[in-house]
Amino acid sequence: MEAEAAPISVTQALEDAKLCLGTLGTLVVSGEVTGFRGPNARSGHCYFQVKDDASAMDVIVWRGVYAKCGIELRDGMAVMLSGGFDVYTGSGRMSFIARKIEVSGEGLLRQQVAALAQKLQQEGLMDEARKRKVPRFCTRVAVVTSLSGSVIDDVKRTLARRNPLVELMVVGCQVQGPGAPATIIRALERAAAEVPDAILLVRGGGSFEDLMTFNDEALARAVAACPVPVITGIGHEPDTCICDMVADRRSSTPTAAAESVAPAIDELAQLTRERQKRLCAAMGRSLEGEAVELQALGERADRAIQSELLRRRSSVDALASRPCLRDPHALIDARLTTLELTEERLANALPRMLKRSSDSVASSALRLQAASKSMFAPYESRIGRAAASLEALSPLKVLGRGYAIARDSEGHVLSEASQAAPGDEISVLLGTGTLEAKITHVDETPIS
Amino acid sequence: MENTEQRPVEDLSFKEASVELEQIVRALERGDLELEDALGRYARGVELLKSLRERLSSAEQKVQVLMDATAEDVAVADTTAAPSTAFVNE
Amino acid sequence: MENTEQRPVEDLSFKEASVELEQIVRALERGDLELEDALGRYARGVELLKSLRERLSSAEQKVQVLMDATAEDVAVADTTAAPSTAFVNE
Amino acid sequence: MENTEQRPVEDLSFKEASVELEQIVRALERGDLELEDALGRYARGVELLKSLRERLSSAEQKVQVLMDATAEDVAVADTTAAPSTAFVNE
Amino acid sequence: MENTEQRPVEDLSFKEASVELEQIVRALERGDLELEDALGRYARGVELLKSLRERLSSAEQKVQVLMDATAEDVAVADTTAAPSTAFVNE
Amino acid sequence: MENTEQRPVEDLSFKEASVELEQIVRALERGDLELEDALGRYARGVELLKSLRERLSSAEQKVQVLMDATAEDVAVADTTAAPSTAFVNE
Amino acid sequence: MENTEQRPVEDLSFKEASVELEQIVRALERGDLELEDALGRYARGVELLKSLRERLSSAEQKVQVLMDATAEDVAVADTTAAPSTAFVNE
Repeated sequence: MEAEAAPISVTQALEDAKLCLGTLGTLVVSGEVTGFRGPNARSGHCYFQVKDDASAMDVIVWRGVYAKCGIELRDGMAVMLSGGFDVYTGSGRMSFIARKIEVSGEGLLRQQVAALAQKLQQEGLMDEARKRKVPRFCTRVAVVTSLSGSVIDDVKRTLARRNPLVELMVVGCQVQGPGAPATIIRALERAAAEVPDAILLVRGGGSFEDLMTFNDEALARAVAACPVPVITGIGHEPDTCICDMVADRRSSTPTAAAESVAPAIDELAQLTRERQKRLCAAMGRSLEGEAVELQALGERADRAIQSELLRRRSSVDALASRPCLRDPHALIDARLTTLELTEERLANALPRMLKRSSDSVASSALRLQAASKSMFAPYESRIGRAAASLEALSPLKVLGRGYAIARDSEGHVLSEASQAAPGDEISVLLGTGTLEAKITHVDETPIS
Repeated sequence: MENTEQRPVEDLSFKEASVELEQIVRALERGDLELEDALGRYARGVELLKSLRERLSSAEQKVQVLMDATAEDVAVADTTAAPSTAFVNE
Repeated sequence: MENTEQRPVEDLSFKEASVELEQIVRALERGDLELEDALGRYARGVELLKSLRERLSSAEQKVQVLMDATAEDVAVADTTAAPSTAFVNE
Repeated sequence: MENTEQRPVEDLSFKEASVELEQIVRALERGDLELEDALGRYARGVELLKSLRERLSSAEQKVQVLMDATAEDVAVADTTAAPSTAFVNE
Repeated sequence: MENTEQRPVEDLSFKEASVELEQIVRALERGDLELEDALGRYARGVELLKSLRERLSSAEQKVQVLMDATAEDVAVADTTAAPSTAFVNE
Repeated sequence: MENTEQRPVEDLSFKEASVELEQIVRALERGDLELEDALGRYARGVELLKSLRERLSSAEQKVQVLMDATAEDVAVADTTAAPSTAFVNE
Repeated sequence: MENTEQRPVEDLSFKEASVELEQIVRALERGDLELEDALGRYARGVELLKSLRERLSSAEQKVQVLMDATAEDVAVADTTAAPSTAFVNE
């Protein structure tokens, strides 16, 4: 009715369109993904298109939604998108904002598998930490697979060639069909009861639907719960099933699984040879070490005893060379020298003494002789003197001058006349001779 | 040398013998053994080696089919397992 | 010389003999022995040394044999290059 | 001269004889001995010296014999150790 | 002259005789002896001297005999110990 | 003159005789003796002198004899100890 | 005059006689003697003098004899002690 509406701004126009698109409510659109380039590297949102035979439209899946859907989008994938249109006012571009993404057809199956996988992963069944280590050399291996078909023969042939030392136990089961997971679960239990080193769960390749048995949740849980390490070899690359994910090791094919349980026998032979070499070498070294030590000990012993002998010999030689042993004459010579000196002294001592004595005697003799000559002199002089004096003093000397001495008959000197009487005989001593006379007269008159 | 736990070589599996040999080799390689111990271990090593080499040279695959309770498989197993009956009977 | 405790050399283990030899050498090296004692010990030492050498020599022969065997094995393995049938056919 | 304690030279150990000889030499060197004592000691010293030298010579010969024997042993051991296939057949 | 204590010269040791001789010589050298005493001592001295000389002479002979014996020993040792002269001549 | 103490000359020692002679000589030299005393002493002196001379002469002869004997001894010693004259002649 | 004490001259010693003579001389020199006394003393003096002279003469003869004897001794000693005149003559 309003032929000429007033002009509105672009913004307004787009706001109006946005409102209108909002009234459409939630749409479920089925189509094929195209132009998918994965989530935006920066934002994590996905930008692509869905198309059918005639049309295409832009689709945006926000990061959160994409993460939740559990589907890996790729080109050609048939999907059902629930959501609504929106306009980006900046460019006026209309996009379908998907709030839910579902796979349709096989894609749906895959989505269910993916959901299961996600569930089990969240339960931790796929954690690497939970997985048991498969021995590098499994000597007893149980194979769980169909007894019909070539797979079991492939496994046997592979191990017979690679390592016949590996002992095989085969447990049959169905590998496809609705009842297959249950038989596999039983087979696993049977195999585990034998306590082998590992269980090979193998099957040949097939369609996605054929392999759906191995996406069974119960089986997956049985694999994860199996007390023996389980190695899967299901289908061919790049098929991956849930069992592969929860198994302790996943091989791409049954043959690869068989090969992975044990080293090749020539590898073992090589290893054994190497050990033999190492054994010899180690023992040889050990012996060599001992031999070196022994050699050293022997040499030390030889050196020690020789130096011992040398030491003793030189000490004995040193003793032997001491002058008193080497020249014992010295023992005597010293004494002899002393003795000879003494002898000389002895020989000299007595003659000296004799000479002294002899000298002294000789001197005494001389003196005695001298004395004999001089000894009389004092006597002679004394006598001489006395003789001279006596001579000079002789009372007879006066007689020479005429004096005389008269004595009576008795010899008495007469000094007075009265001493004599006439008739008496007297003797008169003269200077020379004597007169014998008789008194004739006595005159007593003094002379004067 | 822990003689007490030495088991006869023929009672050992290839792997056990192999492992024991490796241990012996390592012990010898450490070089801290008494000569007599070393000699004893060496002798054991030689014995193990001999056994291992014999086993290596005469190895034959052993296969055993374990019967499952599910009878339908058995019949199938018997027929399909034909090429490898040799081992089954061992 | 403690003759009383001297045991026959052949009754000694390699280690015992080694230890005794070492003691003898040290005693000789200390040089405070009587000559007669030193001589006696030296003689004992020579005896021990001889015994030890013989034992070593015998052990070396054993090792040598195995080493020779190893060398032969390797040679054979090298020529028959084929996977690992060499052992199987032996 | 302490005759009372003189033991026969052959009853003395090498060390005892050495010590006694050393004492004799010192006594002789002091030179304060009686001639008779000095002579006696000298005679004893000569006897001791002779005995010591004989013992040393004998000891040296013994050691030489032992050393020669040891050298021969080693030589013999070297030659006999050549071929050692015996073990291979074990 | 102390005649009372004069012991027979042959009962004196060499040293005792030497000491007595020295005393005699000194007494004589002092020259204060009675002639008779001096003569007696001199005679004693001569006797002592003679005895001492004889002893020395005899000692000399003994020593010579011992030395000759020793020299022979050494000579003998040298020839018999030919192989190991290395240390014999040291 | 102290006749009372005059001992026979032959009872006097050489020294006593010498001493007495000396006293006599001195007394005579002093010249204060009684003639009779002087005569007596002189006679005694002559007697003493004579005795002293005889004794000396006799002593000299004895000494000579001893010295000759010693010289002979040495000569004898020289000839018997011929090999070792070296020090005998020293 | 103390005649009472006059002893026979021959009983007097040479000295006593000398002394008496001396006294006589002095008494005579005094000149106060009675002639008779003087004569007596003089006579005694003469007697004494004679005796003294005789004694002296006799003594001199005796000494001469002794001296001659001594000289003879010396001569005799000289000839018998010929070999050892060296010190005798000194």
